[in-house]
Amino acid sequence: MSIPKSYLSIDQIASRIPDGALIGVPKDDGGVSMAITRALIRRKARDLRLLTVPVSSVQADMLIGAGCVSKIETSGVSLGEFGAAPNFRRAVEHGKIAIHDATCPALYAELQASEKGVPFMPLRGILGSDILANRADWKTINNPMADVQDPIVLLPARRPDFALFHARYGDKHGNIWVSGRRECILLAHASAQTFASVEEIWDGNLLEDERMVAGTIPPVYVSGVAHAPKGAWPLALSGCYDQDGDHLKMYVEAAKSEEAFAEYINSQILTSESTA
Amino acid sequence: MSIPKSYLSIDQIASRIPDGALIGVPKDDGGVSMAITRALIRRKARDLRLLTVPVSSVQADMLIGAGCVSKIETSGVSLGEFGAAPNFRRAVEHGKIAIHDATCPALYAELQASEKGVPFMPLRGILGSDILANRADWKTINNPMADVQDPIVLLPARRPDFALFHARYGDKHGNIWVSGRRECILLAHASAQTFASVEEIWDGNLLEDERMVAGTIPPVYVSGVAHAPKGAWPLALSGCYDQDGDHLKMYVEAAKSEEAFAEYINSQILTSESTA
Amino acid sequence: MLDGCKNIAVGASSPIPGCAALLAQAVTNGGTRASILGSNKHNPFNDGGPELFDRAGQGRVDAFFLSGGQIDGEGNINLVSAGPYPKPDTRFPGSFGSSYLYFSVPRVILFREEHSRRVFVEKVDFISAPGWSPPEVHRPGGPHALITSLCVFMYNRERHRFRLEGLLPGVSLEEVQDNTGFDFDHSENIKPVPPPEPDRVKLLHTAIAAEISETYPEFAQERLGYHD
Amino acid sequence: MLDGCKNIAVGASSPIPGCAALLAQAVTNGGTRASILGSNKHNPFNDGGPELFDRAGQGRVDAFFLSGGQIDGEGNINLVSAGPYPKPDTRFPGSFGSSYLYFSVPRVILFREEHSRRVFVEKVDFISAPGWSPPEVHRPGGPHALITSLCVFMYNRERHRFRLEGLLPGVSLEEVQDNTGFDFDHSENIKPVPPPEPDRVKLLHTAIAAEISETYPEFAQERLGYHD
Repeated sequence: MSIPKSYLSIDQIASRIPDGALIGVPKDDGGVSMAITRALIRRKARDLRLLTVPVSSVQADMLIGAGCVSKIETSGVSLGEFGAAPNFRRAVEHGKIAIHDATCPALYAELQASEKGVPFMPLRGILGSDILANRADWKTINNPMADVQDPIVLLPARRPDFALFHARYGDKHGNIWVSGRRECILLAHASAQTFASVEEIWDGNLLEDERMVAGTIPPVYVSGVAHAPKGAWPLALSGCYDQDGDHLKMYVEAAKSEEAFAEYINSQILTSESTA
Repeated sequence: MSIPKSYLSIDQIASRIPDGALIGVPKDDGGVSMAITRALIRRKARDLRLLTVPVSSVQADMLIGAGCVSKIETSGVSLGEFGAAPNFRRAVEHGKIAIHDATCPALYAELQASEKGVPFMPLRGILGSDILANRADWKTINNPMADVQDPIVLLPARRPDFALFHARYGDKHGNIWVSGRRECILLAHASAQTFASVEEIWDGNLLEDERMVAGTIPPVYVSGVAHAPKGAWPLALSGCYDQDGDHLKMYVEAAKSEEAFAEYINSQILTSESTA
Repeated sequence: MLDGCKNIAVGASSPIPGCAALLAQAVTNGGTRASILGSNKHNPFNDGGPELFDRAGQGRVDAFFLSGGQIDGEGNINLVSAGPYPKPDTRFPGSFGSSYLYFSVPRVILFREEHSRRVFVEKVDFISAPGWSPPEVHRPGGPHALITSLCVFMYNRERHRFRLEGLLPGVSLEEVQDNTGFDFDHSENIKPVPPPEPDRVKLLHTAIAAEISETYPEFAQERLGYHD
Repeated sequence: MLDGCKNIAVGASSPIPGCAALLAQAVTNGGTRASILGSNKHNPFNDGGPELFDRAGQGRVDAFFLSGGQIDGEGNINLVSAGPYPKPDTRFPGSFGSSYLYFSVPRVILFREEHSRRVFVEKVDFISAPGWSPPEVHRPGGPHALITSLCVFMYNRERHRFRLEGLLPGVSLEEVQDNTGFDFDHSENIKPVPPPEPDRVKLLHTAIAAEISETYPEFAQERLGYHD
């Protein structure tokens, strides 16, 4: 399949995401666009506000380490089996980025409120936590449906400026396909605009194939698509390739010092075309 | 494909749905199990409470005409191009069934609250309508996120005893596949139990096929499956067959009088094995 | 009337509005996108039933068509019943999504062919959705126009009243007044509604008829003379 | 400890609890269902990220494992940071779903191998999720047990305190007390934790190791000696 004419390049997408934007990104098994992430670092993006849906790994850590991020709302940043996220940890400990700690279902609820166009969503739990104590934007009310005392937390709708992820397929009609990754569908619905990189081009119309339709995001939500084979590398793309454990180990080591990480950025991203 | 051993018959499913149950059913292009509907009429089910998701056509009309229904919560019952739903209309005009009038997104919101295990969901609109005026279970509050006056309606979680629908595929692992019919997925998640008839048996595991997984409902939600080819007839099943317009025309004519409808029930359902 | 609308959605049981939306899509070369509920081909709502309402709630739907068993002069619509509720004289199908979409879609076009005092009443017996709301109610949407077999009314949101905008060929102001149960505004010289251009009529009976027949086969055959 | 649980879910970065859940599934012949986040094969959450939380909110998840950078004697857990918030001495990854699941899953098993006063503190620096809640708070869930490399504590929901239930082979009460920063209940004669039956150990190093290696390849290789 040839690349559809309407497609952008990875760097064109990065150039359409302005400094200061609120960007929603999926968790590391959900289709992370590391290709666009690297392009954002190449264009020296600044003051990005990250919303992780609901957690992140190397993507958030790399953007933070490269100085692209001023604020993050997250339920967690970790490299899982490969250990803590060194840049994230250092930036928070040194007070270099603002952090809004959250919990996974609260981030989903904030996006679901945006998806539905309602001002808030209720959520059980959280009461008595320091998560709640540090969130002036989360409100506790008494459940209006209850006759007794029954406190419950309301989360406000949160609408990212951009949803950013890597999808398995795109077609020439502007559809993208994310299989069962509903967090990507939710993120696309909830955001003002969606940019995606895609692994492969689908020959045909994804909306017209009854087996693909349930995992498809139609063009009404999508502002731009780029073709990026291996676009989730060094993370996995379900059904296509596993994570690159050797690279991630090397990444974590490099990220442990600012000097080594600067060298990683330089050798792996700024001067390397192959990882585009 | 042979029928999996764990499968039930249509009549076994009907026997497991007791009189008085609250039953959630999808709209007429969403995979309606007319096969189970006819089995419920054969077993002379009584006092069923129907929740249409969010509207219904021949299914609700037929169950009402056969005397199976005592109450309905719905946004609309109509045979669309074929005209009004005669049994529904007659039963409401004669006060024979209780009716809770709703509006489509409110019914979805009630189910979404149940799906999420929260006591309510907010919804814009509805204010000033007689829909709201007649629903003591819907509450208007002032939006706690707003600094100004901003009334908004809260809908309570509604958990059907049974979700009932017809799916395109079932597999021997207990999975069922509904393609992009998210109202069926929502209904299964929101209900205490789900019974489904399936058009065809899928050879393999629907959860292990990346193209099928997004439209699949796993067995944790499903209490029983029956194989029922043409199980949506005379309604359409997307991708399989169109609605049977001649039959629906005949149905509407028959339903216009109680006598003719009794004859329809007798000839088409009670004494007809072929439509099982 | 649909000029500048990027996304038009059409609800259940609405073949004529469906044709209008498809026609708008055809003449704008896709600049306007028509979404027909119940259609597989013209239904970009691939994420199940809730998606239309979610999208409307976000402001992603610019125009929608609604109708009513009764419609009154303030733009209140009744899709539920005539006579006392809940045991009425005549039961209609129900409110469908109207109680919500009338609030969320900026340009709601009311469409009802039958122009009679039975339909256009002074005050509806049941408000499925009100024509207007007090200022504290969040309401980006509401009625824009009312199209009947006799005329076109435009809705004035400040005055909560219809204004007769155009008459169909051969129809007089008196005929509209005689058949309308509510009071409405009008100027001295009411313009006739211009007949559709011949190429659009042709388009309607050919390409549009073929498209709408996927969702409304009976309608395409009986009203547009379409046979596939 | 997982007896009678129909559905056990295991969160991110939890290889040992993952093995425990898979073992429970194996020895009950599927009567217990293990859901491992991040696994394709053992992940019946096919409807995206929100599904685990929705299902837990409905009461469809019977048991879950959580851990903590700090855990205190009331069962409060801290997954956020040690030292002042938000600019701490040591930042941990974050609370993940704990602030919610600790309330909604009936049997939450806390698991932390490192048994030290650094981890088991008198009072956590940041409450990701509280061990208990006042009676007006809707809370079907909460801590059930705490498993460490030295011992097993059970949680008493009335007293909001842990009780030392069993010691691992070679571990004394004094050793536990020396390494625990909070006060806990215990009887005079604390039972030893029985070693796992040999057939289960074998199962762990063969079939379970193979299954967990899909999600945690490094762990399966280094801790269970698994090579595929």
